[in-house]
Amino acid sequence: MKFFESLLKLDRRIIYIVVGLLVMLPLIKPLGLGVSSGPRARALFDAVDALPAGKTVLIAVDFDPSSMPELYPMLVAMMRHAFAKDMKVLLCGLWVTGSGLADQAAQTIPKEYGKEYGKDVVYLGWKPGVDAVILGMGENIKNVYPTDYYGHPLDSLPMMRDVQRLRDIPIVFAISAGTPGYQDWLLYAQSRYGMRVGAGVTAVSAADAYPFLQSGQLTGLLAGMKGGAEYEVLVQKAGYSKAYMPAVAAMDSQSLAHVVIMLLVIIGNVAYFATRKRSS
Amino acid sequence: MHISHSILTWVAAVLTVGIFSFLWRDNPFYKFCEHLFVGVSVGYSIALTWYNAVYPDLFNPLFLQPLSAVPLGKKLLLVIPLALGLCYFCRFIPKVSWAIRFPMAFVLGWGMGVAIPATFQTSIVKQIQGTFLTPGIFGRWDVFLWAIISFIGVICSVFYFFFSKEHKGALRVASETGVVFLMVGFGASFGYTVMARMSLLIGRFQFVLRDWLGIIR
Amino acid sequence: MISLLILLLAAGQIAPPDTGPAVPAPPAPPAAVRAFDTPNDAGKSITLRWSADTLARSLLIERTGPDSTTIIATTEPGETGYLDEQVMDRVRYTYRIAAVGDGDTVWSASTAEVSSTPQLFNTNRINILIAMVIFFVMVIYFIETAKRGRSLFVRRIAGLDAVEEAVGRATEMGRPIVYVPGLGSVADIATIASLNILGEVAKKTAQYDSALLVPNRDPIVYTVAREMVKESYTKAGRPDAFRNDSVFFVTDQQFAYAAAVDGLMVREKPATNFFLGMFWAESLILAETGAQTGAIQIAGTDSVFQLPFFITACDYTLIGEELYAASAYLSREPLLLGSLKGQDYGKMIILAIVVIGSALLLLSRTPSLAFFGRILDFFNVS
Amino acid sequence: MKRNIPLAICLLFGIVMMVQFFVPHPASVAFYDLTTKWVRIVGAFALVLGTGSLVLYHVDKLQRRRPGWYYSIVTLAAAAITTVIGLGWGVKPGRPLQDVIFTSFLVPLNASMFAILAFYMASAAYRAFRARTREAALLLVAAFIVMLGMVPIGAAIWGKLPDIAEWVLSVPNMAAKRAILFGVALGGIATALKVILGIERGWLGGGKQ
Repeated sequence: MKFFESLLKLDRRIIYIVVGLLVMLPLIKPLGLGVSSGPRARALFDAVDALPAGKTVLIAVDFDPSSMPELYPMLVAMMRHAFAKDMKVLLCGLWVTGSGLADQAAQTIPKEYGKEYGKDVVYLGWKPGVDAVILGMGENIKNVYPTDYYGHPLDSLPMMRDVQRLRDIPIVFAISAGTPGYQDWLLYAQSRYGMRVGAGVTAVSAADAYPFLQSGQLTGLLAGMKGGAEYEVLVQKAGYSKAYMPAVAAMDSQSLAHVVIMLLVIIGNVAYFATRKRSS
Repeated sequence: MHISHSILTWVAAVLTVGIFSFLWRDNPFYKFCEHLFVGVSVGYSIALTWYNAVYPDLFNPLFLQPLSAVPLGKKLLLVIPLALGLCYFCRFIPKVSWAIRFPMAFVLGWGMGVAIPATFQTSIVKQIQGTFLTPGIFGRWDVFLWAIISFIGVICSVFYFFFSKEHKGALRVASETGVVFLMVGFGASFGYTVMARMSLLIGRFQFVLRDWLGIIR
Repeated sequence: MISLLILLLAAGQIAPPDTGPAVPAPPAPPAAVRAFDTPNDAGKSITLRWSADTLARSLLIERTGPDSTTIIATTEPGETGYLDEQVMDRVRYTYRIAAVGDGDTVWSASTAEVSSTPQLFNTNRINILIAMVIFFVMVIYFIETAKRGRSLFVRRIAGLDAVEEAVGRATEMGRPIVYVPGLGSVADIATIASLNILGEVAKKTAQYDSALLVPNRDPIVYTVAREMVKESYTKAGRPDAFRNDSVFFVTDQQFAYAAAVDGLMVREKPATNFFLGMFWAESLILAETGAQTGAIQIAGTDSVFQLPFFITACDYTLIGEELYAASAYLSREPLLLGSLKGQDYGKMIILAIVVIGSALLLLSRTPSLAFFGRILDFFNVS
Repeated sequence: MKRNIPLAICLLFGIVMMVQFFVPHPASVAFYDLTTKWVRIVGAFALVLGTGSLVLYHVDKLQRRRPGWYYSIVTLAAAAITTVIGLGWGVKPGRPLQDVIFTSFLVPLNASMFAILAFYMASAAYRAFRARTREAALLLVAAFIVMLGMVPIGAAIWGKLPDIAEWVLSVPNMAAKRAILFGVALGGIATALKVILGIERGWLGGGKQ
């Protein structure tokens, strides 16, 4: 029984070290616990994969740095998928705090596929107003964005010649950490311009998105880091990318972290009940 | 392993390590970061409040704009929120500290007046609609079963919250089942919160390992 | 939540992708063209509806005003409606719609005259008005009956019976009670409920003469809490026992406040901790540290995300509405008991609607009773 | 005077805003927009009040040289510098307040504070989460199912686990949340009504007539 008592008095810092290591190690050397791609991630992947080369995919970066761990890998994976299929990527955003992230992606990912800014990828930037922005883009993108994030007039960008308004874009992948987000793209882009909408959301708000899946309005859904990892695996299995997959590595850490929490609860309860039985 | 050269990444990394040092022991490095955090967040909200609310809605129209742009009527209207806002400062003057009740009365009254219909709309009428059993449930056996279970779950859980009757007989059975649903519901949100917090921790480690130390690509 | 429903309704109107080449035959003019003032709006808007079974390349919409006739929009053939928001109120307009084929344009008959006006009552929200009236009448009725002295029963709430025992325990052990009124502002319902309970707990600490510590995060809640405790000590006949530094402001930064209260609990080793009110992510820091110091912990919040931590880490937890009922339970004050009774009847009505409504909706499967299906629409929100 | 006028203001705005909800007329919409701006302005002053009490607290700590007074310099300096940068160069993206202060100070500090909670959760899981009561045990079992179902390791243990976790989230969890929502909504509305009608006067701060 002495063992259980000492177990109860275990210093918190030992627990912190154990958790810290178990979460950090898989990031350095991924264990590859295998990420099985669920139906929702596959539905989005198939919808994008079926698009012919040359088509443009619109990605809405509607999140800020604080939800970056869960949502940024989705942005990267979708861009890699589009570029590998010689498709073009148009970036925009309804969150002012997301501009830095979209800019970072627009500068780094195209290089991996030898793609050129203005020809294969354009970042429009942020504009205030949610319905005004989406409805405006529906009529004519240039009304809302006369110039892109870097100040180039839209007419000077070759890619924008065959993308005048939302009807020219088959699908929008709205990555949202809250509102404004995918619900606005559904409310304005889909019901008025018939655009297909795929959504990427944080794990906490995934449950709210399920009704839109059942009703068929959402073409696919990536939920939290797991959703990002599923899409990364799909992109890699299709041979579109061999790069390091941050979400997949993170899923190993997430798995270990969950297991550690459960073991701690079990051990804690066993020690608690053992000492209580002895003392009562 | 190529460490980052950007000052800003170093600042972010040092602050991250500073906050995490609290896990080992409360120490001056943590206290510095915590007090810095308090100061920066206060300054940030002041700047945002000025540019998003005070300047565009009060200062500019009331003081800067000429009468041609903002008619006298509008300016007088703006004096009301200004006066109410200034009442907050009476809290520091003991004799008139009761004047703080005027802005509180306005904010509370307005807030409650807006909240009541909105709460009826989203938390009651819409939720009732969502709880109805509709003919659609007769589709598949599992859809039917889950619809019945959640229907019973809602009703029993509401019975748990009954206050004006002793929980005896049928009411006791209902509230006991209600507790089961409540606890499973809380367990689910507990599981979710664990996942959300762990993702943030993983995000911090990815920042430290990739952007700062460059150990992972 | 509202937009959730609009989106689900919008599901049915996804315009089918336009396929198939236009047939060269001249398109038939759009039929059943109707124009009416858009209901339940702030005016300046007229809605057009038509049934476009033509195979035209596009449709033209023409408006004839008192002084001008202009074509205001061209739309896709699949469209069957248009919202004209460039109109003035109380001005008479007529509309015509044309189907544009390969070579020719065929106009429909023009609509009757119509003018736009703002409405004074939004008929879509009649269901909310009914719900409000019913609930208000009930709450006020029960408050009045309570005022006339009829005693109202309140069921036992485990956490609150422990308050008496907890305060007694603190006195025997000669250790203080820490009461955290939550991190919310005075506009939050949970904070108002918590401040009322603080008043009751303060009366007991005055009677038992045990020490009470109330750290605050919101400057306004701090002033209200101080008044509450001072008033309770005078009501309990012990104005002298009230110590000025028992209720104090710490900081309004969430995690700095949590760290400060943790330090307080570890130093003072209180016999009982109360965590009642609005809590966010810091609830776990408080509950876990409190559990270490061996104090009895009574928690209560309406935040669904924080309740799991309180339930596992504390001895007693008031779940959501139990926190609101606590002040009525402790004070036995007729006004509070009355409104509690009103809430219970509100819940009964909701359950009745849900059960009866479901039964009727399920019956609506049989063709003869199909009209029951419209019950669902009555609960639409917009 | 000190109590009746505030109560009257509270009653007036409470009733008017409730009625406004049902009136789509442009005048009513204009009134709503006007008063929303007022609430934001008055709220801004409340922020100044909160900051005032914070600054007074730290200045007092500084003057009295109470233990840890030098940290108060850090808070006051950080607040002053950030306010100057914010007011001086504006809050739009691309300006120093967003690019430097927000991205390199606030985001890491905030994220780290939240990430610390993951460690607290681990230590709390060990030291405080006891299946003391039947309810707490039920809660922990449901938590295990959801936690395992949400990560690949769960699917590796048993193929059906993710579906069960999905079920727990969409059936019992949804039912419980909806029931709590009814109760909290009615409780909140009753309390709000009592504040508007002046029955609930706690916010007046008791005491003085």
